[in-house]
Amino acid sequence: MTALYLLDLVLVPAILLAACTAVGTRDRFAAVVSFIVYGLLLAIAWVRLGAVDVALAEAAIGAGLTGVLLLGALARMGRRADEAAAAGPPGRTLRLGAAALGAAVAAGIAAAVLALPEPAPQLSGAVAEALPALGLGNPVTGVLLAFRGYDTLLEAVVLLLALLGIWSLAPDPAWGGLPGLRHRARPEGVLAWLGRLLPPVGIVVGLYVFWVGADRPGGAFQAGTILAAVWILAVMSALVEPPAVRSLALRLALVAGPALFLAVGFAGLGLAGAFLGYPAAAGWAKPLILLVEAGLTLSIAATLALLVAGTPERAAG
Amino acid sequence: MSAWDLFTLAAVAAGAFFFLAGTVGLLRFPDVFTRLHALTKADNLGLGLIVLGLLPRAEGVFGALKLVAVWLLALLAAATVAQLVARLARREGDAGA
Amino acid sequence: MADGLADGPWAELLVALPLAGMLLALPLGGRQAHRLALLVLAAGPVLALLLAAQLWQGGVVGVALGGFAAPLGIALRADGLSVLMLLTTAVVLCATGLAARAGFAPRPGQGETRAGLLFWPLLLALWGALNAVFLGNDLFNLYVALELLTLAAVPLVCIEGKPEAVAAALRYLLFALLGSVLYLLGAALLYGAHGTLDITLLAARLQPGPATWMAGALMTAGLLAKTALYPLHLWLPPAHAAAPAAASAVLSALVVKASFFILLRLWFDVMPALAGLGGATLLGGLGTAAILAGSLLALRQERLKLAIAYSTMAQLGYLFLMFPLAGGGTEAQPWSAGAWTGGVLHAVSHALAKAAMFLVAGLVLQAAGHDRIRALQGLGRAMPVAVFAFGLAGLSLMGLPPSGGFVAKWLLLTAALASGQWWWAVPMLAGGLLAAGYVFRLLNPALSAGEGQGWRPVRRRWQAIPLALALLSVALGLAPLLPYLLLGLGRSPAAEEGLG
Amino acid sequence: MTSAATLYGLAGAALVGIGLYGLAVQAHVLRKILAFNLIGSGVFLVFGAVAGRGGGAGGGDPVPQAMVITGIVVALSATALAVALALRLFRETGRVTLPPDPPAGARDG
Repeated sequence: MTALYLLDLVLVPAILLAACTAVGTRDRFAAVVSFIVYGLLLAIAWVRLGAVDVALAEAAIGAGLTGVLLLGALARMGRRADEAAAAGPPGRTLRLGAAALGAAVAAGIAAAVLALPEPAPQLSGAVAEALPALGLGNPVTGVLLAFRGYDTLLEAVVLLLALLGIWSLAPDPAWGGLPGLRHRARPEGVLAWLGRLLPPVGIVVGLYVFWVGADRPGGAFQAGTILAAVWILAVMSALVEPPAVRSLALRLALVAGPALFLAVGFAGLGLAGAFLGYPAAAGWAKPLILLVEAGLTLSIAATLALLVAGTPERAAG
Repeated sequence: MSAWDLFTLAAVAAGAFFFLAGTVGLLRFPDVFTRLHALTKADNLGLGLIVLGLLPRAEGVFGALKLVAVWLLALLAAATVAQLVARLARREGDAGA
Repeated sequence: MADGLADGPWAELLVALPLAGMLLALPLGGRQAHRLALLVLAAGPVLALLLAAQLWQGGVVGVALGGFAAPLGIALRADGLSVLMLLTTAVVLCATGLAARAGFAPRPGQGETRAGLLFWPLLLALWGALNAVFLGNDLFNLYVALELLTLAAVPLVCIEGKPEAVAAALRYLLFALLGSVLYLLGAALLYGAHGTLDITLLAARLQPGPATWMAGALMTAGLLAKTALYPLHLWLPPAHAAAPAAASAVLSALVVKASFFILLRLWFDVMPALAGLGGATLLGGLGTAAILAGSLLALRQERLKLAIAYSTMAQLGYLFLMFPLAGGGTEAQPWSAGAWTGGVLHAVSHALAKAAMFLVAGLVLQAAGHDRIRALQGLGRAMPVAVFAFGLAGLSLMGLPPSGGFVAKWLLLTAALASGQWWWAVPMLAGGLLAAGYVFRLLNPALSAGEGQGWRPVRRRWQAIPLALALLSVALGLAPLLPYLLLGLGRSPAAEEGLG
Repeated sequence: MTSAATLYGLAGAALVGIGLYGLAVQAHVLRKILAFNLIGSGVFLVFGAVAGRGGGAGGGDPVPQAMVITGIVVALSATALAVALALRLFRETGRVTLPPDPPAGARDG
């Protein structure tokens, strides 16, 4: 207990330091790298808070994918001089004002956090009571797929909308074509080697994380991220081309998860008497939830991979 | 405290020492190549020792296999990334940055 | 009405149907997407009316999604206010969908185009998000719905691919994201203090304390940024002016009102005590500033769409007069129901009028190729129906009888005088005069006998769409009975007494 | 556990402050997006700390944990769109910052 508390006392300053570096450093590249380090430290913090599902999501999505997105954009915008650098460091008044604002807000939130009641009112009891009827062992999966499944449905649509938004920025002549720039890698190079070696392992790990999600930390979002990462690696090592935006198979893969979720939701109207409900009969809920999760994993993997790939820029060859 | 516990303690402590050494190298060495050297070599060994130390405490054979897989994947990633970073540094010629 | 109809899953369908349409449109492809979208949009008013009937017969509609009752599950809840907003949304979106065929339906013989495909799923997602906001009874779910709304609205701003639209969209996105993250922080504190985010349960459990006040302040600040209340309005005019007209219509008429709607829920249903701390006066003051600044800026614009966008900023200001007039401690007073009805009626009539104005601006762009106000001489002769529609919508903005805007402002004015807070009447009257100023300034060149340039002809049926919206906005003033009665449903008993 | 959760809650509050500072001070669009992500993760941490208090060995309240996972995915979606918009702005105009102020007055074009 005390040793772990010592860990907290080291971890929290480290997190804050990484955050300050990410905000304060002049070098943009260093800022993004600090942000990724920050995300990984934050994942450890989530483990300390007993939220392993969140830790997985933070490491894979918050640090990993967000970092890749920022690094990729930075590479394309260049680290050279531009008007942001030409303007020089922000003025002193601005910095002081911003610091005062930040400090005031942080102090207000801190006061509110310290004033929260003990013991905390919470729903773990209600979740634990309702979980066995679903046949699940992981309460977080129960909340995501059943109790608050409506949130998750909307969230899956949000993810897809972000992709549509990115696609909407394509130059008109490139519509229907391939997203992103062409990647080049030496066919005998170490990257191509890794790109051939890792995908089988990654796919196994991804499917495993999806499968254990029902009972232990893991699930559709974490698994989808791993699968997307495998695919991004294969694209980066120039082993495969991303699919063309006009491809019907791609579009079906993108909508499959949310569409399946909606369909099961509508079925719930008849079978369970409530939209997004699962039939009360024993043994029905878990297979349905796994079905929805499988669809979501596929769609999330495809969507995340294409989010990173970016706007369509090349006509399909 | 059993012998296995002592083994775990010793191995993890040794692993942590190598991690520390790697980090000191990262901070103190002069250029990209020597930093990479410190980071990958020391950290890979450190992680290996920590995994070794945790093996006796793993949940069954499957758990132990997972731990070893973690080490192997980290080795693979470190080796590849070190290669890529080194090549980029050589091409851009700013190895001293 | 048959019992079966009144028992249907209309609330669920209002959220699920647009999303289903959006998911289907993508694989269906650009040749068919607009047909599917219009089909789905056409179901909107029907579903909203069915829900209204359900509300009329059985009182407030509550749905526990998945059969899991709050606090474990998420509930949908439809009271009079929700149903009125849902109806308005369905009508405005139907009209915009029809009008958008001019720009986004595929031409014969043409393959799939970028905008021709993507506009339609984005519009459907926007509709689904609005419905989710108006039906949501869970503060975290409302956060997800708001993000859905933002991610549908931002791409619509720059779907035509103009560089200035990209900058406007990015600024809009950053403002909206900051707003929603502050909102979420407030929700987190509320969960920590009360163990639920269900609005109904929260209202019953709420204990005043530092966490609750901080949560209220953070959520309010976030929602104000999203509603573009002065001084957080900077993102709105460029974004609404740069978007294609059909998108501007939806953004100005409805999207900004979604966050305002949540603000109403927060201040009237969750924590009515917020108003007691001078917060209501602050919001009213900011609303006053928005009315004056927005109207003055609208008067100075050279471009039609920018002028309409600044007018939105001004008209949003009126909504915030609801807080001092109908809010918090004054809820039991006889005038508060009038102020409440007036404010909501203003939101609805502005939605209809503003959508009509932006659709007319779209027709102007189509006919003239530009929207410089001074160069619009002779427009009245080229497209009389559209100019007439613009004038009618303008009546509603000015608050002249017999329009919905008139009744709304009349109710707010009466409440201001009855409550002894006469000072709120000043910005209302000044805003009406200024609105008359900018509407006439916009209409003047169009009605002048000048030669004008070679207008491209615009068919009457395209002009009929904004006319229908403008007529509806005026008709609200002629038959205000229905909104009155509907709005009473689901309000606290004290407010309903006040209605008598 | 209780005090540890509160410690992380305070860290979350500080992160929100740091992120707000970055959002106000940094001009480069990507740095603004990064700062927004800092604020977001700070908010998630406050949420997590709220969930972790008094949770015991069971790992605390699963409901806020699920909400945070949803929030992380939503934040990524928004970040991806913002990055794509920033890249498009850069390609069109060569700018890496937002134009100083929207055109407040009259503009002809």
